[in-house]
Amino acid sequence: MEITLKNLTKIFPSRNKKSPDDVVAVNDFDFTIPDGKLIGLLGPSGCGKSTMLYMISGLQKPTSGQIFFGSDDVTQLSPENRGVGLVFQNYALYPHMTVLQNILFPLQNLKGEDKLTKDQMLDKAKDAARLVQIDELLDRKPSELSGGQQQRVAIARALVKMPRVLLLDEPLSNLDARLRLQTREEISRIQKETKITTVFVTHDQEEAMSISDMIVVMKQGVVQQTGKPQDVYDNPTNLFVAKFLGTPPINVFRGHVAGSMLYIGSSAVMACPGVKDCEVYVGIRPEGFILDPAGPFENSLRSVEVMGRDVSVVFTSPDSMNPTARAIITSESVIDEKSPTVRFSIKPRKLFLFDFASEKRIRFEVK
Amino acid sequence: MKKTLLTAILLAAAVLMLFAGGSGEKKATAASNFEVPEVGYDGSPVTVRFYHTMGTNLSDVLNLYIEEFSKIYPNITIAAEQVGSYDDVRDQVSTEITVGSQPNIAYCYPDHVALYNLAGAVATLDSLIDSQIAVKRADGTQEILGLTDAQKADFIEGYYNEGRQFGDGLMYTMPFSKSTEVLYYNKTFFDANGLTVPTTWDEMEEVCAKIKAIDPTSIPLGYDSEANWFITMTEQLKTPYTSASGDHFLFNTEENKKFVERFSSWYDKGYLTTQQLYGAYTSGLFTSETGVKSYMSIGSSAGATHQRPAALADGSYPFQVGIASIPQADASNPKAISQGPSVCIFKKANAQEVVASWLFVKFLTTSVDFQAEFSMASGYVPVLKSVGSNEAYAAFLAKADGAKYISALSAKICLEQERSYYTSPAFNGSSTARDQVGALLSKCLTLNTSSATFKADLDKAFQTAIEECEYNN
Amino acid sequence: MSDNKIILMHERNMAEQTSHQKIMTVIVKVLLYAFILAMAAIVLFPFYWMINSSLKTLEEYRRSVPTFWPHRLMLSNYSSAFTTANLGKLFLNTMYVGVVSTALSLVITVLSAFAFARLSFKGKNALFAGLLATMMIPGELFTITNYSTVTNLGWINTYTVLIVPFLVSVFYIYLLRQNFMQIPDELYLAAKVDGTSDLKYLWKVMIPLSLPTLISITILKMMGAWNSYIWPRLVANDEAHRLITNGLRNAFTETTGDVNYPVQMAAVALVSAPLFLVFIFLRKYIMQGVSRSGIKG
Amino acid sequence: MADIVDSKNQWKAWVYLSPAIALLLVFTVWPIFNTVRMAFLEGYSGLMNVGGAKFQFGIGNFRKVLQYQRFLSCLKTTSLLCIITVPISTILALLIAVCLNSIKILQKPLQTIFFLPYVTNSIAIGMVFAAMFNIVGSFYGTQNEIIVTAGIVNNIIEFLGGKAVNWINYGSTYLANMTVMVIYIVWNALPFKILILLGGLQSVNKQYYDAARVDGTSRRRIFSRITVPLLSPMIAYVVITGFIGGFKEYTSIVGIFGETMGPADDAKRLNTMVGFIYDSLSTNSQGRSSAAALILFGIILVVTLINLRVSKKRVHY
Repeated sequence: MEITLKNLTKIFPSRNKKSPDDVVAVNDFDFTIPDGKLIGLLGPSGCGKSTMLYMISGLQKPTSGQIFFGSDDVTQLSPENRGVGLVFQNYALYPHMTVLQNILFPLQNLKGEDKLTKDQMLDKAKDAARLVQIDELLDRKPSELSGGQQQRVAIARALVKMPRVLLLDEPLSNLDARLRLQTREEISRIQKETKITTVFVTHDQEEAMSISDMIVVMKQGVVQQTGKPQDVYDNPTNLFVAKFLGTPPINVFRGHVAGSMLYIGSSAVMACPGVKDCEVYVGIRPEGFILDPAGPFENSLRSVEVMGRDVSVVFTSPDSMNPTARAIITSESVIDEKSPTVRFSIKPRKLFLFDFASEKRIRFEVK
Repeated sequence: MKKTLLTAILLAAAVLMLFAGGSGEKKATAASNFEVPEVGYDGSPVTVRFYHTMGTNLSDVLNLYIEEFSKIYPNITIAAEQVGSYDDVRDQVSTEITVGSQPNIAYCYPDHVALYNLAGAVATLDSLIDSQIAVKRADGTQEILGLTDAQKADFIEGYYNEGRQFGDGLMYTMPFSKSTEVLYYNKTFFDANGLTVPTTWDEMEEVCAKIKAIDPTSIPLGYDSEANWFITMTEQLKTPYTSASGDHFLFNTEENKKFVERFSSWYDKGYLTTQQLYGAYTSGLFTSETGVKSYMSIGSSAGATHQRPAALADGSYPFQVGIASIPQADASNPKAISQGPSVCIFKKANAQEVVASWLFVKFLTTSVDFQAEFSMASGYVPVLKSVGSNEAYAAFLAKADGAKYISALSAKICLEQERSYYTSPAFNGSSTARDQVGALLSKCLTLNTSSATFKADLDKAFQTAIEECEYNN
Repeated sequence: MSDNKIILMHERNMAEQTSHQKIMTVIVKVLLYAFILAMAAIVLFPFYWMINSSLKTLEEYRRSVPTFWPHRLMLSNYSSAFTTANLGKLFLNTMYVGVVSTALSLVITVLSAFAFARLSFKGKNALFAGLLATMMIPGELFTITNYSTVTNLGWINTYTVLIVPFLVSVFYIYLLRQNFMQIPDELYLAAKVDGTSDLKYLWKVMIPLSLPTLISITILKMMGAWNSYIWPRLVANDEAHRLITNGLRNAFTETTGDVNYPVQMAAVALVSAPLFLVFIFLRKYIMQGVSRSGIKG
Repeated sequence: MADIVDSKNQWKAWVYLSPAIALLLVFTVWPIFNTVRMAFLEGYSGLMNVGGAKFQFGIGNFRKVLQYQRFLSCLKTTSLLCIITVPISTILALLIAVCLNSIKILQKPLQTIFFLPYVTNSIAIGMVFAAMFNIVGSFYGTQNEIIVTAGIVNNIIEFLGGKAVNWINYGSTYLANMTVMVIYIVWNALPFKILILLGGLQSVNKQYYDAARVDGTSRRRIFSRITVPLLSPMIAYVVITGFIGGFKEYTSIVGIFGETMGPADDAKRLNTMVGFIYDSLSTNSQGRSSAAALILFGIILVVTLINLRVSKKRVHY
């Protein structure tokens, strides 16, 4: 099921009587979710991504704009008629029902021609349980399950009625690190098996990038960029996206372009043909640094952190927007920890220029 | 919390069980009659507490005489206290007896005394009455502690003998002020319509029928006390009610059912109502100017002023009230209830308190002036014969009319029927019997006499009343 | 899950669904409001009727066709109610008993709750369980003996008898103790380190922090005084000490003749008014206090 | 955790507790002890005790009380009132609470209105109910029925085409009396129950409802499968307290019928257990009064235990 969102806007009326400004949760959102894909909605908390999800599910109605499921306009349709499955952040499993009863619950709601016999229901419920690998736990109550198990039950409950769209709200946020890794793979597997169009919301960029077919980065209700995870990472359209994606985060410096040459401080870091002279933000991914005693970019060395596979070089620069900057280099590189300075050369594809005022990407040709 | 709750319940239950085993019995202290100390009153300072139900105007009269008494015996302090109604006095005294803090003197009805006697708390007065010990007064004169023969003879005999009705022949109470039931009728209405005042119940039925014909929306008769009515009927008809000893409750008889049935049929015809059924004293109906009215009302002789309609602006009254003796079953054997409080004296560890109390009781009950003044203020009937010859009282009686001096009229009627008075036996449980027959009568009045189940309902009501009495005995 | 089972939910006629569901929503809303407003009207009706009746003349009140607004406002009913039932004295008595017993009760409750929440002593848990157990026993059980106890003490018809026997409420101790226990231990330990005395700590820290609970207790206790009936009737039913509820009931049952209902209703309104005023201003605390008992579990 | 501070001054705690303990000993512990004692002394009466009578240890009081018609009628009235009013008021309160919870406009003012009956004096408002149901100054007699004025309830009934009912005056039926009592008690019991249930509803995680909506659950099913089970602890609580309160019913009846506890022609008809206990007290039968009080306690205990047991099965988590 392809989902099309057209000029979707959601405005919450202000609750505070003293400041009558309404809150714009989602602003003029235009996007098409291709059929059968797993889409990650990504953004810092409060950016309107959950509102998006609720609008797709029908729990919230958009202030303006339209939602299409395939060619059907479902904007005014209530959730039960949309055929969506929704997994809540804290799963919302009914505490008084067993796992099986929880999974059966949506099926028991079906009416008229959709109505199933008891056996059919049981079969479907067991199928769903098997799919998420909890068929051993059917008689337990949610309070007797671990977080990961509860998560699976919630997914099974959402899947059991074969929704046209599966929506997941921060599905991994309540899990510990190890379970998170495991579960996200699980979600990916289930999605691939069922081929249900799936939208999930997260503020964890790593999570989104690792399993999504496509990610949507949002900020304050406005879409910043959409695309395949790697594309977005490699090619951010603005400083926000660049900063939001990637761990450790991108290093940002203040710089200027003079005569098609990029300067950070007094170091002429790189040539950037075609860019007019101006003040810029320079974003360099940690992996974009090459330890080079003859490199153009000189900084004060703060410390070296050995992390096994990689080595993290922490340095300071008067032009850095953060107190320290970080470069990740392979552990084979030799670095003199006692040296007061460290010099780098930069991988051109890992360096992005942003307009100082608009923070928009300034593209230039890389040789 | 649920667990705590459960624990708490179990604990509570356990505690109760534990205590259940630990009950004990109190040592008995035998009741004995009061013996006068050899010195009589020794002049020591004592405080005598007196519980009564007098309102402000009567208290004023009382206080006057308390003052006078304290001139004679300055060391005896009389602390009079108004304690609600008669029932309130009974409840408070009986509670106080259980902890030994009862007053010295209290207003009482015979059944109260029977109740107090369970604890043996009431002092017998015989030895005091007979005592010849001389007591010194503050002015140096002396008086005999007991009653002189003249004093004894001055009491209206029926009233005086009420003090001896407790089965053992001993004197427990002194009569204080008395009243009875009388028939109030709307004299203006009766005269205008040529009605005669009924003297028997048969005549009453006729009069009711006539009134009902004249004013169909009226309820000709209101009877204030259902209990009095029942008991008086048993006296008039000489049918059983209760006995002071043995099998107490005897009122479940066919004769009694017969008169109840008769009144019930009157009720069906709309002839009458009672206090309980009306929801207030029936004087309200009798004095009513608008709406439903009654033209006769049987109530306490002491409540005459309540039976008088509100005065008009010019001080006159909308109608004249007539007062007569209540109707009788047998005109040759007239019976009217004797009611109104007596006083009893409680036993105390300090015998001087009892003697002092007696002196005060004697002072009040034998004082012609007090009796006269009290009667005039209250509308009660004096308990002394000689009050009739008291000048002020005679003048009061002479003024008797159906309007301004209605109290005098009421008193006059009472004095005239002096021989009719009866009292019913008093024992512990006699008040229950009283309450029960009252409730019984009002319940039976509302039964529909033409209904098929009437007889059975009547039997059941009588049976229930008997059971109630026996439970509480 | 095999592929053939992956059938998407039944395709529906979306337009029809939309209008149908709109109508349903409206119908449900209407029914909902109809029900709740009807119930609210029923709940409010006695109050309305009380006020309405209290302003009528007796004659108007007795009309067989009732009037839903008095033709002539009889405000004088209120003044006659005030004098008939001697409400002034009753109000004063009740206020006096309410204020004194609330104040004393608060002191006792605070001290006890503090001991149970913050101090350690032998048998604390057993004692507390014992206290809770007494909550299960109906008060009528106590009355029988307490009646003779207070008589024994010579307290009949005094203010003491209305105040002292019910000063301790196990429930309030329980409530406050729970509240005290929520205050972090660190605060107490810090105070101990600073050499603050228990009482000072209680006064400066715990009481301010549990103020809402204390206010709730105060109001409930005052309401208790206002509504008490059985015990005062039993032990202090004389003119001088009679409390409002008894006075009200007595004033209109002992009269001779017809009950003047409008005046009676005026008296009832006057008696109810203070509670309403308190409720309007302190609604939050009252509802909190009452519902607190529901969160016990 | 409260025991962190190792208090060497145990006496301090006892000082703080002393007023409470002293008062509880005198006015709570001793009465319990004494009540049990009196209940098991046959025919115990305070006055007779002072008079030196001896009382046998035994269960005579209980036997006498339990064989007594009036007591059985009190028991019947009390139980009936409980059994009828508790379910009605609980269900009504549940419906109102659910409705209140699902509306936005007027929610706060309506909540306040529904709480109003709680802050009333039950005697005072009982008098209002009496006036509403009254037939003022009616004088019955089979051939002579005069109704001066009917109360508003009868006016409404007549307006709707019904026949006026004698609700509380003499001549009224037990059924009519009970109807008035049930209406009044339910009216009186609603606010507390609504408050508790609404509080429970508001603390239920909204996501359960969102989840149910996404699944297309009908309102009725949401109510029966989600709301009621999630509210079950609160429901159990209001039912238990409702029963305990119901068995102690007394002042509401005084409010409407006065201390005659029934219509004039059948006083005490509506007497309750508590009323019985006080009546026995005023006839100085403390033994029977105590026995009745213990029976009442026993009933409340049993009913509460049954309730707890049932709710253990039915109350979820």
